[in-house]
Amino acid sequence: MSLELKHCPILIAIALAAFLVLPSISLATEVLIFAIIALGCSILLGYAGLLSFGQAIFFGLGAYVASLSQIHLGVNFLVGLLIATAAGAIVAALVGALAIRRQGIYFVMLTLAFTQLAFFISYTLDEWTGGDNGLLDVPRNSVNIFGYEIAIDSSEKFYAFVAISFVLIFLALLRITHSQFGRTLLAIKQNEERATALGYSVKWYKVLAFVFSGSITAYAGGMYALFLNFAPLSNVELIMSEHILIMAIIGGTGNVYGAVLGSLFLVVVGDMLSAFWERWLFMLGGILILTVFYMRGGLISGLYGVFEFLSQKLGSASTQKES
Amino acid sequence: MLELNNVNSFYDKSHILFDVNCTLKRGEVLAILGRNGAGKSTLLKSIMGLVDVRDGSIHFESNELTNIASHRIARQGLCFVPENRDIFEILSVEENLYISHNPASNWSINDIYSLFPRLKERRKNGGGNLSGGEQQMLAIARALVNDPKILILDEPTEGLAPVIVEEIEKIILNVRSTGIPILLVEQNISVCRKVADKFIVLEQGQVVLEGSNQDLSDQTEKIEHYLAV
Amino acid sequence: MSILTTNRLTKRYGEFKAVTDVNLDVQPNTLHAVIGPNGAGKTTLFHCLTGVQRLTSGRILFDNKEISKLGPEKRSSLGMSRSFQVTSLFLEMTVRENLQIAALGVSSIDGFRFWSSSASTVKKTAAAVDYALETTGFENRAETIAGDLSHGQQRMLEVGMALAQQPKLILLDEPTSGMGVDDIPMISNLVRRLTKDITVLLIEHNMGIVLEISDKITVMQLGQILVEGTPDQIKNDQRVREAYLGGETEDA
Amino acid sequence: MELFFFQLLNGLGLGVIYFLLSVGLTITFGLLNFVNFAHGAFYMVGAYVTFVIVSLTGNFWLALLIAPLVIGALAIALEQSVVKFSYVLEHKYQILVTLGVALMLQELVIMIWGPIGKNVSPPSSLAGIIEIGDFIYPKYRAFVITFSALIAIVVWWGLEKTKFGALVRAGSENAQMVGLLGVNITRLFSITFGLGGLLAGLAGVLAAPLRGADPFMGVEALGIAFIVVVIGGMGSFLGALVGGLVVGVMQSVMSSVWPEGASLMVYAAMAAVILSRPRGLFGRA
Amino acid sequence: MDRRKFLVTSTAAAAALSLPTLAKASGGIDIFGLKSVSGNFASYGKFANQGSEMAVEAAGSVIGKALNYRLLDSEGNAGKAVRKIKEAIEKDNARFFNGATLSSTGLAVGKEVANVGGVFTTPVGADEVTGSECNRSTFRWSTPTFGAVEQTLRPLLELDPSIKSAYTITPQYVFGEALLTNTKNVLADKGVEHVGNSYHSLSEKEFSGYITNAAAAKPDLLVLLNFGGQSSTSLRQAMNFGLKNKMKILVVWSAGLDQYKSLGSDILENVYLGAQYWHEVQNPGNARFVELCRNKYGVNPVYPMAGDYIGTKIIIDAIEKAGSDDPAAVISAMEGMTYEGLTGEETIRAFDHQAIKDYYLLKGKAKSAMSDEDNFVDVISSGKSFPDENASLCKMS
Repeated sequence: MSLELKHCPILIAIALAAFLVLPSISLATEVLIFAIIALGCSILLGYAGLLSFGQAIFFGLGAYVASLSQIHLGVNFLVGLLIATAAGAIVAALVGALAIRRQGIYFVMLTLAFTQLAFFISYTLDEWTGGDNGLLDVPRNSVNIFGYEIAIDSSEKFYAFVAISFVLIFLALLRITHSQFGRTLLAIKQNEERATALGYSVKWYKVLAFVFSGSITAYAGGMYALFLNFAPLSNVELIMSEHILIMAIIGGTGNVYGAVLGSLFLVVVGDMLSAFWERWLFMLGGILILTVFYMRGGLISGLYGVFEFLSQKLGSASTQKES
Repeated sequence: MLELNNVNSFYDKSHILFDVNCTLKRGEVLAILGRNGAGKSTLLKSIMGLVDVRDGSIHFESNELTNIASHRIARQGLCFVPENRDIFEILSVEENLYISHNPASNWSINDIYSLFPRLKERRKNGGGNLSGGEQQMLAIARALVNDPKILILDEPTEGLAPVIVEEIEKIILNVRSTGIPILLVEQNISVCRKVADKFIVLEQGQVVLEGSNQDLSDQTEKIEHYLAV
Repeated sequence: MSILTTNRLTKRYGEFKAVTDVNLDVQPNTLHAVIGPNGAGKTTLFHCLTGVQRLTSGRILFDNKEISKLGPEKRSSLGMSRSFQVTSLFLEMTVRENLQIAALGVSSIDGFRFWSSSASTVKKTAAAVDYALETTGFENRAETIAGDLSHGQQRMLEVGMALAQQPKLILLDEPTSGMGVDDIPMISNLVRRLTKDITVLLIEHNMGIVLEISDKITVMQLGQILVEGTPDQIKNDQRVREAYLGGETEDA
Repeated sequence: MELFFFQLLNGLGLGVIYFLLSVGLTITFGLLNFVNFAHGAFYMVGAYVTFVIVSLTGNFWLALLIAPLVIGALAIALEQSVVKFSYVLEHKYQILVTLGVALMLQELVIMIWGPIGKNVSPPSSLAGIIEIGDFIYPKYRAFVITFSALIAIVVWWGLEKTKFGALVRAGSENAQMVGLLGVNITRLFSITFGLGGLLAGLAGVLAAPLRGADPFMGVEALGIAFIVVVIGGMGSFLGALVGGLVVGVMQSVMSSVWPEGASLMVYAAMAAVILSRPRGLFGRA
Repeated sequence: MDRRKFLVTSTAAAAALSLPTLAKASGGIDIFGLKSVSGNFASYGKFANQGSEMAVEAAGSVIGKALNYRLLDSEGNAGKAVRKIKEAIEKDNARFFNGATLSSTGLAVGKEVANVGGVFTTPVGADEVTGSECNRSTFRWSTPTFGAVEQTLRPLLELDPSIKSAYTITPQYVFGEALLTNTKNVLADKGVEHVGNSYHSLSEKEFSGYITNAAAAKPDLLVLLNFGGQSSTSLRQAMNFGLKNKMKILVVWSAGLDQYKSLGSDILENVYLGAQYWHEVQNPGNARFVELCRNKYGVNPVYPMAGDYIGTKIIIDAIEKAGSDDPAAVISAMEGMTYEGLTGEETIRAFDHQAIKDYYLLKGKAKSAMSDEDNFVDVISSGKSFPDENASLCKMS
């Protein structure tokens, strides 16, 4: 319980700050959605130690399923998102169960191949997905609860919905990462052979990590489609997987707040830089290299470092008192 | 020629060798004895630059070898035959010799073939297809064609049939007769008696006993105490 | 009644016979040691017993159950745990966490609890962890990060992790390897104490320890059992002496 | 049936280029255990250097001579400045580092030459076609096949028959032992990495007249190179050759049978190989 | 608490990072250009951006209000594009948009702009923009696939009656299918046998297999229905295979000058090319534009420049005509508007918002015959062909 109490205000503050500080609601919405997506990637990379190029599969899947279930089944947006989440969990279990049969580079190549296959399937099933044109006119069917109609028809309301989702998902993930499951994943990441010898069925832990990662990512993908009223084919491209990975890594994968920073960095800094330096991806490449060599913990660890330094310099007395 | 002064070696955080001293002169065979885990292999690896020497120094002739890259140590003529032989399995016997061959060496590949007729027979075979004895011969041969100034052997007779052990003893004596000194890690005392000029015994990383060839016979009891059950 | 028996256990790698027809018989609450010169097949035997490697032929019975085909994680849940020859810890975790993970591995379902905080799960393991902390003497260092321990301490923790699983049988693979001289008695005392509650199968190079603390010793050579007996019998056996000092040997 | 035969032949032509593209990747993996996601970028820069040389001198042959050397030098420079520090890292970190390098090279190329692709004409002596009955085949492609086959033989000879090649093979088995024979392993590594880059650059030179030079060709090439290498077996020369030919023929034949599934098939094939035979067709266990 | 402090610090940092929103020019009219300047379609976006910029600069002001041009970088990603459009609408109350490179972007942005009743002009290829997915806000300058085929294949077949058979190479997705259907209709109409078609995937870069198929079918004419990089590569490889000497080749949807520059006249000579725009066409509107472009950038305009120049200019003209910057009024003004375009006099149809303009059939010429370095082609024919109202799928609400 204390865990949620501690982090809840921080997360709400982040959601509020994004709303107040960022230049537009849409940008804030995108930042939070991608923060969730980066978090989905962090579970795999930071906790299970799996570098997967498959996140675009779940992202795209979530977008399509949330959209199509609303269009064809007429369900409301919440149910649509839940169906998307379930679909994400199922597909992630399948993809995960196959991919984790191999390790290292072979694991990476498998996830890469699966993303290409997913792209091909989405592109071929254009009756459903709109193919290259993308799936247009994605609705946000309102929810009717006991006669109360809840709609997310304005960008403010939609942001509120995304922000609530963000807070809840982050809290849930905090809980998961601080659970015995989270600790076991970390143990497996550190020493897989030892974990096996201790009696852990490492395979199922990894699959479950995939399921969490896939369902969260699919949920966020669904929100992204609702946000844009549109589900482009580019959601399922390999480059999307690559961007999600870069976001998670630059932000820092060992800490849930790293995902927020990664998303903030890639979305907002990308926005700013692309306006006056078209080739800003050059810098991104450099930052990626530097992160791997000098700041494996990502921006978040850098930020903690700076903060620690500051608190030592400025408020050493008060820190001592508190600790 | 080779001189170790108070060598202290570490594997990561573990201190393995404590103040080891020894010297090797031209034409000498120095046997290093000791139980498993006593630090014998670590001593050889320290000389070859494969483990971290934190204190002390290793000199070859007048050159300092302490903590320099292994290939530079090897180029000075310290030729190492590791315990598990490390034959390149995907290379043929001839290729194993060829990549090591140094034109300055006293042994050409043909000399090796006359020294080891077995290797000539199997010259086209993959290194992975050799028997243990053949692998050991190839490992020694590979060191010989590399123009050794010092030959360093890590348990060359381990797990080999008596006939082969005898052959290896002959090779060691043969090499010694050319003036090349040999550093030999060995658990088989009878081999040491035949080939070694002097010996040291390591116990838990320290030199606990040293002596001449004669002492190997005279102090059998004492040595066996350190080595066996 | 024996706790662990092997029946003609054989492991081949292609042509190479690493272990041939080994019949082992470990009695409960004893300290049984396996020794032998390099290449005798001790480590392969160990891997077969822990399930890291599959047998070529033969059977392994543990507590009267056939376990020859079970994976390592199944064996540990039956009450058989092991330490590693090369230190194998969760280096970024504290001593306590290492032991907790080890303790929970036995009933591996707890590891899947992703909703309740780890604290509640960990409570269940408190007794086992405390036992391990106490037995290995880590009470005062429980919150130290495993990676910061000295090598000898890491070896102790290695054994502690096996203990935290509260096994019936514990397999120790060279617990003293790479340990400083001063630390060795610590381990040997620990191992000796263990046999009060459990059975220990020890693979060890350090002859001094083996002779001092074992109840029964199996000497292996070239993949086969050479001699078996009490420390005194082994000490005076000529074949063992030859195996170690090099006399009659065969081409591998 | 006849068409099928043509497609087969054409596929072999594609396959040898794929081989050239992949062989450097597989050798560096074998020796250095290094996963290079920047390998495709060498190919791309190779095509651009060709463009520069051809537009300055009008001489393709000069480009064929110089461009691979330039790329080899570039590869060695990268190895010295970035790559060698990541040998000790896990594969996943190597992937991230080289991904960053590839991104930087791609953007650098756009900064210098702009985002629009460049055309490179085949040398005039190879501009025509060869007709065999109904089958037509460009002379330049025929040259590429012959030349690549020749390079394949040279690479094979270099790996199998020279001391350097034997050292590379020995190093992929046990680099430390090679060092103990007095060989400077770090230098062996960087030379091999350079040669791997050189071969990718050479593939870029040969591909330039076929498909022009554009900034995004590296990403595409990387995908193919990994498919080839994984199918053939990481680290295996023979694997790269057979894998290249298999992928080339598969793509070419698929273009008659089920064209829209061509790229699907190669990825599916790769996944199937990894799952059923993780070491590929010829990889060492 | 560490974390609370951390939060405060990071919020402050975030606040410091957020740049002050650019103050909106008072009373001015903002025109937003959606261009992919970074990312994978940068080749297009850079020029498209220059085109819009030129149109705004040339006009300077309209109905007494200053014009401002604002760039939105779509990063070559349809999702990003839609978000940036939303953002501009929210933050800057944006109503006037031009651009989009990808059909998917064009379609989705059109919907977004229509939600707020704004104006969006686009040159994208997808027929749906003025067909099944048309809306009140979206206007399209490019000729649809129907017109592209009618104005290239039909005149070519009329010009050269010796063509008795044709083979097509088609990218397999909506746009390619549309071109293929129209091509089949014209071939059937003209009694030319369609001896075969090869589909290829959207990501294909190696066409030798398809070209071998085409060569084996021995047609008199090879029709390439792909576009952009794929048409360049397939054309280049068809040349390598010597197909030019065996058959006529028509690229129905070529990208114009920038593509020709990268291919070179060796490849283009005697190839037939369909194009939306050609800078050498003589008419007052184009003359002005070419002059503008040469003065500003010292080069001849390429298609992306032209498409977004005219798309932007139409908006400005319509504001002028409406005498108001109220989007609804501008839309009404634009519907049925006739103006001096880049292909001569152009009209925007009211019922589907399609600009009625010329499409060109060009023929590559020999290097020796080129009068300047951009004189790659001769214009063989030109004209306007559009599906009529009955055939249109557009149901505008």
